[in-house]
Amino acid sequence: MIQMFQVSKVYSNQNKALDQINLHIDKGEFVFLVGPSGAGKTTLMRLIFRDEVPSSGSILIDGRNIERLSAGAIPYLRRSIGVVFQDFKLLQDKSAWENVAFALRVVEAPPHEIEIRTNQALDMMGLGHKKHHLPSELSGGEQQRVCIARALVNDPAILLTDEPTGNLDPELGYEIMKVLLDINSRGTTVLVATHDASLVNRLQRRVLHLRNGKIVKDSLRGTYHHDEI
Amino acid sequence: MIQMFQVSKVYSNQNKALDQINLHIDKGEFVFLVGPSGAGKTTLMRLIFRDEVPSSGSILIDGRNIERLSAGAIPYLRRSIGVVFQDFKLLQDKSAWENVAFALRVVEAPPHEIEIRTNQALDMMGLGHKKHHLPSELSGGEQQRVCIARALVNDPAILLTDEPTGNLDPELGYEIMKVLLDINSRGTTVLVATHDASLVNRLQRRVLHLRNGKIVKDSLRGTYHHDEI
Amino acid sequence: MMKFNTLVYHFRQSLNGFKRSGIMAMATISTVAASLMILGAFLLFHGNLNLLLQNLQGQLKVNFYLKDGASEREISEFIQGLKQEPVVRDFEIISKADALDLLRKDLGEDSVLLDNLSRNPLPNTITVTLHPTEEIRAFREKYAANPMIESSSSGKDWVEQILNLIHLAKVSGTFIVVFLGLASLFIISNTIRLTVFARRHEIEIMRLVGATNWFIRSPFLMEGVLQGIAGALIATLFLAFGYGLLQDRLLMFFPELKLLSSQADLIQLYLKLFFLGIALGLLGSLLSLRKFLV
Amino acid sequence: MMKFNTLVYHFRQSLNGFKRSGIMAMATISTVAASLMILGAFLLFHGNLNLLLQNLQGQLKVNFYLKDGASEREISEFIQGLKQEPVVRDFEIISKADALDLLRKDLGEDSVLLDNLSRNPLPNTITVTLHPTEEIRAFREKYAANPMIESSSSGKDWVEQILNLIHLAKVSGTFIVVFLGLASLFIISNTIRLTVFARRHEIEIMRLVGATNWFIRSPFLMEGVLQGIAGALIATLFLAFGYGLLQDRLLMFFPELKLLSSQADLIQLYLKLFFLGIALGLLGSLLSLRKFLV
Ligand SMILES: Nc1ncnc2c1ncn2[C@@H]1O[C@H](COP(=O)(O)OP(=O)(O)OP(=O)(O)O)[C@@H](O)[C@H]1O
Ligand SMILES: Nc1ncnc2c1ncn2[C@@H]1O[C@H](COP(=O)(O)OP(=O)(O)OP(=O)(O)O)[C@@H](O)[C@H]1O
Ligand SMILES: [Mg+2]
Ligand SMILES: [Mg+2]
Repeated sequence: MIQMFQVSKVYSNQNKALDQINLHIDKGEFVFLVGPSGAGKTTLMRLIFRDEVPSSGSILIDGRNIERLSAGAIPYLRRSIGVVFQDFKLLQDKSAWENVAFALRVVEAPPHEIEIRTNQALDMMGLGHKKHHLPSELSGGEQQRVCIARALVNDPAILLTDEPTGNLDPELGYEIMKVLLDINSRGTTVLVATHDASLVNRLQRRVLHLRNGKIVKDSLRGTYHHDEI
Repeated sequence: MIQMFQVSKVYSNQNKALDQINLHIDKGEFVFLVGPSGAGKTTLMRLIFRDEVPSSGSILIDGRNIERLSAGAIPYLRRSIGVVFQDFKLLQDKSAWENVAFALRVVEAPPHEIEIRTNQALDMMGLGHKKHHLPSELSGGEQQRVCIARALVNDPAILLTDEPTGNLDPELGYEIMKVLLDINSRGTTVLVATHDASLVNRLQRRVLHLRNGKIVKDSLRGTYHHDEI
Repeated sequence: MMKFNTLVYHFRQSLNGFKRSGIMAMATISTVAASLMILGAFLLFHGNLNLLLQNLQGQLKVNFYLKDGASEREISEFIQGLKQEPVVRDFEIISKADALDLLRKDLGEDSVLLDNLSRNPLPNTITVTLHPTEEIRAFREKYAANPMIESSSSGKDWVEQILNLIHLAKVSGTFIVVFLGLASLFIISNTIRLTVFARRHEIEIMRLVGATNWFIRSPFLMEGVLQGIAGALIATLFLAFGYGLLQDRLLMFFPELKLLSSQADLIQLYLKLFFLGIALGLLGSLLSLRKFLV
Repeated sequence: MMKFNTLVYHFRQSLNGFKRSGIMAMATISTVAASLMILGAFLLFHGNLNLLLQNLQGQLKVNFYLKDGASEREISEFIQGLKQEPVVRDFEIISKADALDLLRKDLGEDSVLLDNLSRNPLPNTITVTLHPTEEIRAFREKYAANPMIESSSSGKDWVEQILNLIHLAKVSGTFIVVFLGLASLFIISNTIRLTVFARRHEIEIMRLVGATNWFIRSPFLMEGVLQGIAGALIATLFLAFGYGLLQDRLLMFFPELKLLSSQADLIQLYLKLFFLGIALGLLGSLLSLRKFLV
């Protein structure tokens, strides 16, 4: 599903965010991405949905080399990938409902389907009663959940979630993680970048450990402790 | 230092975010603010630095009733309060260094002092080598630390930190918390809204537990478990 | 192709945009309106100048005074020549007697001096009315060379002078209209560029969520068109009202003035302005979106 | 008061602002420039009209033809009356003989008809030059009522007509200049409002960090002034260049045309435009900041 060969990413100011990454993630896998602040987790995700292109190396999604993608094809790649952004990236002048529905509008889904699936996704995130709020009228955790709802509403083949529980209390965080596991069990490949050690340790899934842009550990039923490595 | 009497906050759309809060925080205290997403933690902080005014009840900072503050006096109240915003609120077109220095510019500190203290604060957050980066060129955790540096650089009497470690790995989160404790030990009143149970449990400080806008528990050497109350 | 539902969505979004970011919409609309008003005011001014020119056109004449001995054949040959000239609009043959009557009328109160004439000193005259032209002098000299012509005079000099003046106004007027049109397009596209800039984060988010460029463009284009329409409407209303007022005032002072006032002409001008507004909105949006979408 | 260091900081910030958000700065500057150019072009046009008016002024005349039996006393009384009239600029007494010579010249090629006169039919004449006025008719009628006056004529009608025309252009010109000035202010303040709107989050953050309103305003005001200066400079350069070109072209076609070309006058106009640009930038910033700071 996702393959990376010798991928490096050097930002314009000579920051080496990723360094010779080799990675293979199968369809239907559930992968935690952990590592200290600035390790390159977000960068890795941005490469996958082609928000950035690698400085060297190549990335294959579903067997297709995505650096070679024409400008017109990029939106279609992105539609098959749901993303929960670390900084949410909600449209500030649209309601929670409209923000979630937006991912369906983009693929020009029929109106009744938009209606049904948007409500479903928001209910799943426990936000059914706040659907008409603007992002600025929601708490941090509520905004984060809107962002998660938007990422899943489209039933994407790949789900990239960057710190999806950073603003959620532990209980809610666990609930959300169960939703992600559920979606994963229906065949979606899920990547979760997180700092929440207790969640990682509790779920016992594959853990990719990044440090200074390198994969320093890749364990199938992994854990995350802050004194590791 | 901070006193609240029967404070309620109802947002325009009839959301009761805070409900009859009575609260007394002494000068030099270190207080954790915990509770589920949407409990009212951020709202409580916004009332303290007068980003919002209470719908009823009154708030005293240093004995002064802050609802009665004239528009011209508000900036001066805010300068005595350092705030780490849940959504960072960094100036996007200024470098990390300029963002931190900005809190000193506002109080018109002399240039050499701005120089020294800004560098100090950034070094303390482990960002000395990234000071010329724009926020968009920083990882989530790095941005969060810039925001913390900006809140402390001014040596405020009160420090409000809203989810200051949400984007930091556990190790770094603990480091930052130690910085906050250090600042607290020099007399600054510190409020920390957080979801990080392990940090709260590890530090054994006063914990205010909010739920549905009410204080449901206020323990002096408290802990935070997701199944509590 | 975009589905109909999507278009409806975009349309409702752009209407919502008006409500939500009222300041921005107001700013764009009123800038469009102001620009179009400037342009429209000048078009009216220009139109009135043209009218004036047309009215004065009929007065650009050259008189050829014939020798008393000119034969019928000579005269008809001369006239044949005139008919071939493209600048000639019309001509008239005036007999000695008619010419004296005309002169008497022409002199007005000075005509007392004609009362004591012992004989009619005036020649037979051919009066030629010309299309507006700068070659009046050359034309006159060419035909005055005919041996049967005693002398010639080129109408009243002042007509020529007024024509020159108005021609000057027309030349610089066209220059200014083109200039204003470009300036308006420029201002409008800048204004829309600023609104796009203000929403750059929104555009960025749309791109990240997988929206195609046309999907992102549509609401801006629709907003541009709607703002163009609104701006053009406001401009047209203000102009129509202001021009009406100015017209009344001017006619009060100069009752003989002929102003552009035919409903059809004005409506045509306002319609032009209206479609120009829409075009400007659309073009401005398109131009300013390029920057953010590649 | 703000400290000097803070002012330096703000100044450097606004310069940086130009570099960082180049599109926005460009948009504002070019909008200011375009608006000022429109205004300036019209001011030039207006100035030239005024010049034309002044040149034609000297030609507004009324002739009074005296009865042949008028006495010296009657004449000097009449002149006394004229001297009291504020509209009278100058007058001249022309004898019968002089009048005939003048008429001969006036008629130009038609003067052949004067050759057969048996006696001089023309009266002694008093020619009065007037300041530009609309009451020419009333003035003429008042003095023509004097019993010693045989008849009167009011100069050449075309002068009166040209004056009317130019007066009309002046009236509507003033109207348009005021209108353009307001439209420019409006467009500029809208443009700046949009740039402020685009930076509303920034302003919000400054407020939350404890910046006073004046601290927040300063960089915007400085930017406004800098943009005003830049816009005014561009407008002035383009105008000066464009006007020079136009002038050459026009003088080629109409060599006798008197155009506004004194260096002093032009420099004064350009300076006006320049300070107007600065004032517009400042005022526009101030106006548009109100919305976001309370
Ligand atoms: N646009 C950019 N330009 C320059 N450097 C960048 C840019 N984006 C990220 N970086 C740098 O690249 C490194 C990796 O960043 P990245 O955002 O991938 O980290 P991360 O693992 O997501 O961290 P966090 O847990 O704090 O979010 C960091 O050192 C960061 O400063
Ligand atoms: N501007 C607003 N308008 C309307 N409702 C609001 C507004 N801001 C917050 N709320 C609502 O008030 C409640 C409390 O919000 P608050 O941001 O204080 O929660 P919180 O405890 O900080 O939550 P989190 O941990 O998710 O950040 C929430 O239900 C939220 O939806
Ligand atoms: Mg990250
Ligand atoms: Mg919060």
